[in-house]
Amino acid sequence: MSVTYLEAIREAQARALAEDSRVYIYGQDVGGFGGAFKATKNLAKEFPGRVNDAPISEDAIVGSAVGAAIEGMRPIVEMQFADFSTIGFNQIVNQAAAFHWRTRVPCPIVVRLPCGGVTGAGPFHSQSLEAIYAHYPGLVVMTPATVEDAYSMLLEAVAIDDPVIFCEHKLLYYHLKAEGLPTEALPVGKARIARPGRDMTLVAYSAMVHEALDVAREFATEGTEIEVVDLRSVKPIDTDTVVASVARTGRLLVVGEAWPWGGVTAEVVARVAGEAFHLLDAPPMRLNSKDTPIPFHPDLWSAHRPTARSIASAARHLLRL
Amino acid sequence: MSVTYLEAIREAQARALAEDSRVYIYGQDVGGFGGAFKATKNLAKEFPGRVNDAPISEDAIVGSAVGAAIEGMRPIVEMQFADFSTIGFNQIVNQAAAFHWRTRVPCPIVVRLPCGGVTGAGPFHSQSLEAIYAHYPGLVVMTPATVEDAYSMLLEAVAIDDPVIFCEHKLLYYHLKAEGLPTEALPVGKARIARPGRDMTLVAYSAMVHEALDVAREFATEGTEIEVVDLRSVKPIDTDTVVASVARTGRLLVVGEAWPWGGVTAEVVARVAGEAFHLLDAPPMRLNSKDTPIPFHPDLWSAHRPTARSIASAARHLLRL
Amino acid sequence: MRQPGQICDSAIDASLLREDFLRAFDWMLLARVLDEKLAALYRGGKIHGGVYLGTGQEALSVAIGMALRKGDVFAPLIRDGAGRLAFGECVLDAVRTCLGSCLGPMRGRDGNVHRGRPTEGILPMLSHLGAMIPVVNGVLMAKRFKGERDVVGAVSIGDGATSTGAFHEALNQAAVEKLPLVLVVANNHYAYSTPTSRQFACESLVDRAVGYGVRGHSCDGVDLAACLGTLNRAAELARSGDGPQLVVAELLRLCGHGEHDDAGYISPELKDSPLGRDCLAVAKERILREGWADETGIAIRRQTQVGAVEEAVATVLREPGPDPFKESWYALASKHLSESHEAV
Amino acid sequence: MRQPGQICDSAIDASLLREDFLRAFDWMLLARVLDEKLAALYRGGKIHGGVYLGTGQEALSVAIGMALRKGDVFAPLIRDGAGRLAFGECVLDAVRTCLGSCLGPMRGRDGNVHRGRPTEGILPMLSHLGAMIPVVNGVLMAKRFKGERDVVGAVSIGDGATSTGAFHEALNQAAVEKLPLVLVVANNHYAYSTPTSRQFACESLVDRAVGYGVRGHSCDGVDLAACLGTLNRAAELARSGDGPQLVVAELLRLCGHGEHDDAGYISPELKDSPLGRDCLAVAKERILREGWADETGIAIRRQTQVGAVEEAVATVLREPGPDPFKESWYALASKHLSESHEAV
Ligand SMILES: Cc1ncc(C[n+]2csc(CCOP(=O)(O)OP(=O)(O)O)c2C)c(N)n1
Ligand SMILES: Cc1ncc(C[n+]2csc(CCOP(=O)(O)OP(=O)(O)O)c2C)c(N)n1
Ligand SMILES: [Mg+2]
Ligand SMILES: [Mg+2]
Repeated sequence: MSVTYLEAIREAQARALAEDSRVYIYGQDVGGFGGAFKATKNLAKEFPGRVNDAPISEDAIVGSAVGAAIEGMRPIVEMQFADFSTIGFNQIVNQAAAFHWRTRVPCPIVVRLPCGGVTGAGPFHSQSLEAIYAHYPGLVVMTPATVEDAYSMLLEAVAIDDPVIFCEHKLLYYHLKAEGLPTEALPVGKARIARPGRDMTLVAYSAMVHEALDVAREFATEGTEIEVVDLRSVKPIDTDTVVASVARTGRLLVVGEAWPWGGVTAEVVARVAGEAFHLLDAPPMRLNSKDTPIPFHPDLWSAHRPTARSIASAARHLLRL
Repeated sequence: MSVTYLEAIREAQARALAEDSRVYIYGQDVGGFGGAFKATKNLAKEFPGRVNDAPISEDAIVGSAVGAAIEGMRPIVEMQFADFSTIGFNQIVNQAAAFHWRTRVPCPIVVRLPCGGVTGAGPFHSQSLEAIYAHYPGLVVMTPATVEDAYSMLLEAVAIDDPVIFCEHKLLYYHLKAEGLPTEALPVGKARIARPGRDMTLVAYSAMVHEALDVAREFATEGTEIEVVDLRSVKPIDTDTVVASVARTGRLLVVGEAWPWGGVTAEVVARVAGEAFHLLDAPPMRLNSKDTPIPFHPDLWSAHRPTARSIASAARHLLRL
Repeated sequence: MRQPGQICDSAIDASLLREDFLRAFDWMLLARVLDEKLAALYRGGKIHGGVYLGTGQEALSVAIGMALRKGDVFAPLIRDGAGRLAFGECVLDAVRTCLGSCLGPMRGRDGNVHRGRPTEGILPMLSHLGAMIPVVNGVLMAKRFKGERDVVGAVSIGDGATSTGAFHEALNQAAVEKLPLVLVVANNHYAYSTPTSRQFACESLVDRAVGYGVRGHSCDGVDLAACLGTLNRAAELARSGDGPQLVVAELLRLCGHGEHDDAGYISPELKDSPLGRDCLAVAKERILREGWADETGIAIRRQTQVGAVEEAVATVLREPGPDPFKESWYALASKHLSESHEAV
Repeated sequence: MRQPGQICDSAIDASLLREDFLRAFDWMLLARVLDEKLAALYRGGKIHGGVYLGTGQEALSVAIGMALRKGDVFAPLIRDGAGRLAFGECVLDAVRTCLGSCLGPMRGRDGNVHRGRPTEGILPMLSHLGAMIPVVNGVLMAKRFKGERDVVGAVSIGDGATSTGAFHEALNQAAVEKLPLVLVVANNHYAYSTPTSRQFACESLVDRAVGYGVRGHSCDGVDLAACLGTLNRAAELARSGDGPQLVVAELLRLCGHGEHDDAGYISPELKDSPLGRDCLAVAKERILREGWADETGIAIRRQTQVGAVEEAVATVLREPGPDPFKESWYALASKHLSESHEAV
């Protein structure tokens, strides 16, 4: 039985609902309709009263999730698109993120963000906002790249006592498949060596992991071994695993789909430069999207985001090939 | 006649109002009351109908400023505290920031954010949000550290055709003084060597420039010359000036008052590591606030943010003193 | 004089002219034909992303566009094809934006319903629902600063968007500033799949008017004459200093949320109710009944619109998309302040 | 049964007991004495940051606290000293938070009015106005999930906060979910310096109730009996399944926005109007008139409260502030997921 990334997300939610009576799901169209992307398909029927349609009120959606969480529930909030989380922004970054630090009362909410570009989605249905959330103290930001991680990390997101921003990549929803659901997983906070290699470290997360793997496969045919590190979560970042990889390879390229100013690629490069400067044989490199809103037209869109092609070109530069 | 940082902001607004009929000011209590910090003192009287109290509706405040701007006005919006800009967030980052790119119609708004910690202000009256805004494409983010820059950069913020996030540091409002208002200024986008030195580059912005200068003065008495670079604007960052300084000194420490994940310090370090790796004689260093909300109690607060003392200790480490 | 919260009846203006009705009908036809063509292009794989139609909402939408004049400002939403056309948007703009032509007003940067020409008073919608209302407020504030009188700003939203904080802040702001805003709520009883019972608990959305101190109007969104009458009156009141007007029309969307959606969630009772009638059919009946045109005349009118749409589509299909290599990747108007962020 | 938007009169409950009134009066006295002490400490430089008082708003506030029971939840705002005490917050919590004692519930991390004990039903306010309403909704949703019945959640806000998107989204959400929410608006006619004419354009804020489909109540916020009657009724209605209740009380703040502010902007006409009366003095008059206590009795009551406050302050002034070196600088509950971010 093969499972898609989206199905894994649905299954994780089904399991969380089944195993933990504190869990409920709240978001626009998540009920009978099963969500804009069908991530909650049939769940309202299977778990009556626990998968509820919300009004178009992201601030109140997140605010009420905070209230329920501090009262002992484990809400999962679905944003229809990550881009609309700006409306729930204040409740996420000021209310949820600071609550435990202020009061010692944990605030275990999960905010699911359908992130990232797909063709024809345009500036307001394509955003990758992990950097915005990771900047604020008090949030865990997960960015699963695989079907297995989508499943196990979402379960872990529900289990931990902190607010979690769960960044799902829309491009992976339907096309990324695995043989089945995982039975074990790396803990959150640990990066994964998605492919080992000795010549260069290529750090990526979310959908970019697959572009990175494409590049690594391509380079392997030419005899160059790229090590691909999948960060899995961008807050915390598993700096140790990245540094250990750089210790092996001496070269670092960090790729992210988000905008270039600040963000994951800056944070990873700054950490490696600060903590492992002498392990670097070449200047560390970053590759991000362009510094404009995300364009609608497919041709613009594919030039805007990093792709296997632009990553390969950066890698060649780094390897002086 | 001496002028404070706050008076410079008031004077810049007075001049903008006087010289440009497109300018108006909108924000809570900015009218007769002159603003929570008195940055618009007497302006409502001097410019009747052009300095207007707004309801507690940051989303509508910014949204209407966008509308007025695209219709030819030059609105200056005052947020009562930077922290409350989260409520106007969507209009800033999605509406204002993307408008010109989408339509070719410029959106020249200025959003004034009273930023940064002061003693006893607590988690929601102390935030420094420059990194959040700088991450989004389409915004200019200014962080003046001096009375002169507060004045001239605010005038330039009003003049340029793009939305500007103008980060004013509340700690400087009343205490920082200059002899008078400047008659000339560096253009926005250029960093300033606040103090020359050959042994180390210390990059800072906003209030941290003054902590940095304190450290430089202290080190000078011991014969170590620290070059202090004041970024002035964090988007764009004047990488050239930073790199040129690093070329002279070989050592880099970047200081910011914002939270540690991502942000200005990561961006500067990542750029220097990427573009000027071989100029560095030691791993580049960063110093930020701690990764928690900003504490209320003065003793916690001064341990939370970088200070001359913690900067000095990082500088000593970098200089192996 | 002004009576906040007073609710006007959706009285059919007896003086409504045959000409107006027929003109409106033509725009509705054009919008319908254009929508059908866009749906076909979408099914044919020619359109990237989604396609959002206004089927069943043309009467209300066209009434907004026709109540406005040059110099007014209009922020349409996803179901406002008819209103856009009536206000002056050309078919080419619509087709170019949907197909991503680099010659369209959005140059392939933004798509489908996210199109506009701010300099001509049509604002391109932000996807975030409710977010255009304060922008229109701002345009009206600017026009007031500049001494432009007799202008109106219209914003179109759905029942779902009334739950946004943006709606509340902006309508309240307009009321405080006494702006000539006409805020039109198309209550089509669903926000995507969500019925109004999960969206609000008031009897009627027009009951919100009194709480803002603005005038409320309700009307039958299926009845073109009612829509024209109500919108004209609301726009005239706004224009003449009566402050913001909240118009709530009841109707049903006769298509999916987007063309990917079969709208299986819409209740059969609603579909079978008077709300479920097709406003275009209702308008046509009226025309026939009044003898303003006959079947043949209407068929000819329709053919004219089909011709216009086919021509536009044929033109645009030959137009190039944007060239990523020629694209200037700068978000700022101030090019000198843009950063390049090139990796290499 | 439930009549959305019906506005209840601020009828003085005839059965109101002397005991209730006197108990409320004692809390009001305590709140006033505490506020005065905090103001003195502020002037004496003992308090970092601001001090925000509830002078003139004690009658309304205490009525909220007294209408609630153990198991209910309360999100007070900046002028709710009296309501906090009546609901069960102890004087020490207030003093410790204002003085930054590490023994207080906020441990020096948050200050002044930003205090609470969520496990005991008092939520610490977020500074962002309106932001506590959806949180209380969530607590009520959780209690419903858990099968806890007969609970009420109360939120206190000012006239200014009614302009926030948060207010709208949350009140609407509560209405859709039929939550037992009592939303109390203290219309003190100013938001900081901003008069209501720049804040909203409706006749009365209670006119908003109908637009949400919730019951509205208005009352004279200067009259303790009216406040007790209205709040009791609202809480009982909410408790018994009538859904959200919007209470709007008219009053005036008799102090600055914070103690740094001389409130010079408050109009003399308002100060001289019935709204400008001191609710504490009005309550005292009533007590004397009814013969429930005499001047001496009241003076003794006041002295008791002075004693309690002085004792708390004396205690707290000897308590240590937080020690930055002992502080664990982690925002997360999951320590293992925290990052250290040390420079060196
Ligand atoms: C703030 C925000 N949240 C969510 C969405 C996703 N979304 C797009 S359209 C829609 C439904 C809109 O319903 P309504 O306002 O009734 O308009 P209709 O589609 O019925 O015309 C939703 C939830 C959005 N665009 N903006
Ligand atoms: C979203 C938001 N914007 C601005 C502020 C700054 N602010 C704090 S109190 C206040 C006035 C509040 O007025 P009101 O709601 O009437 O309460 P009152 O002080 O009169 O009791 C303002 C503007 C804030 N706290 N939150
Ligand atoms: Mg709808
Ligand atoms: Mg007030």
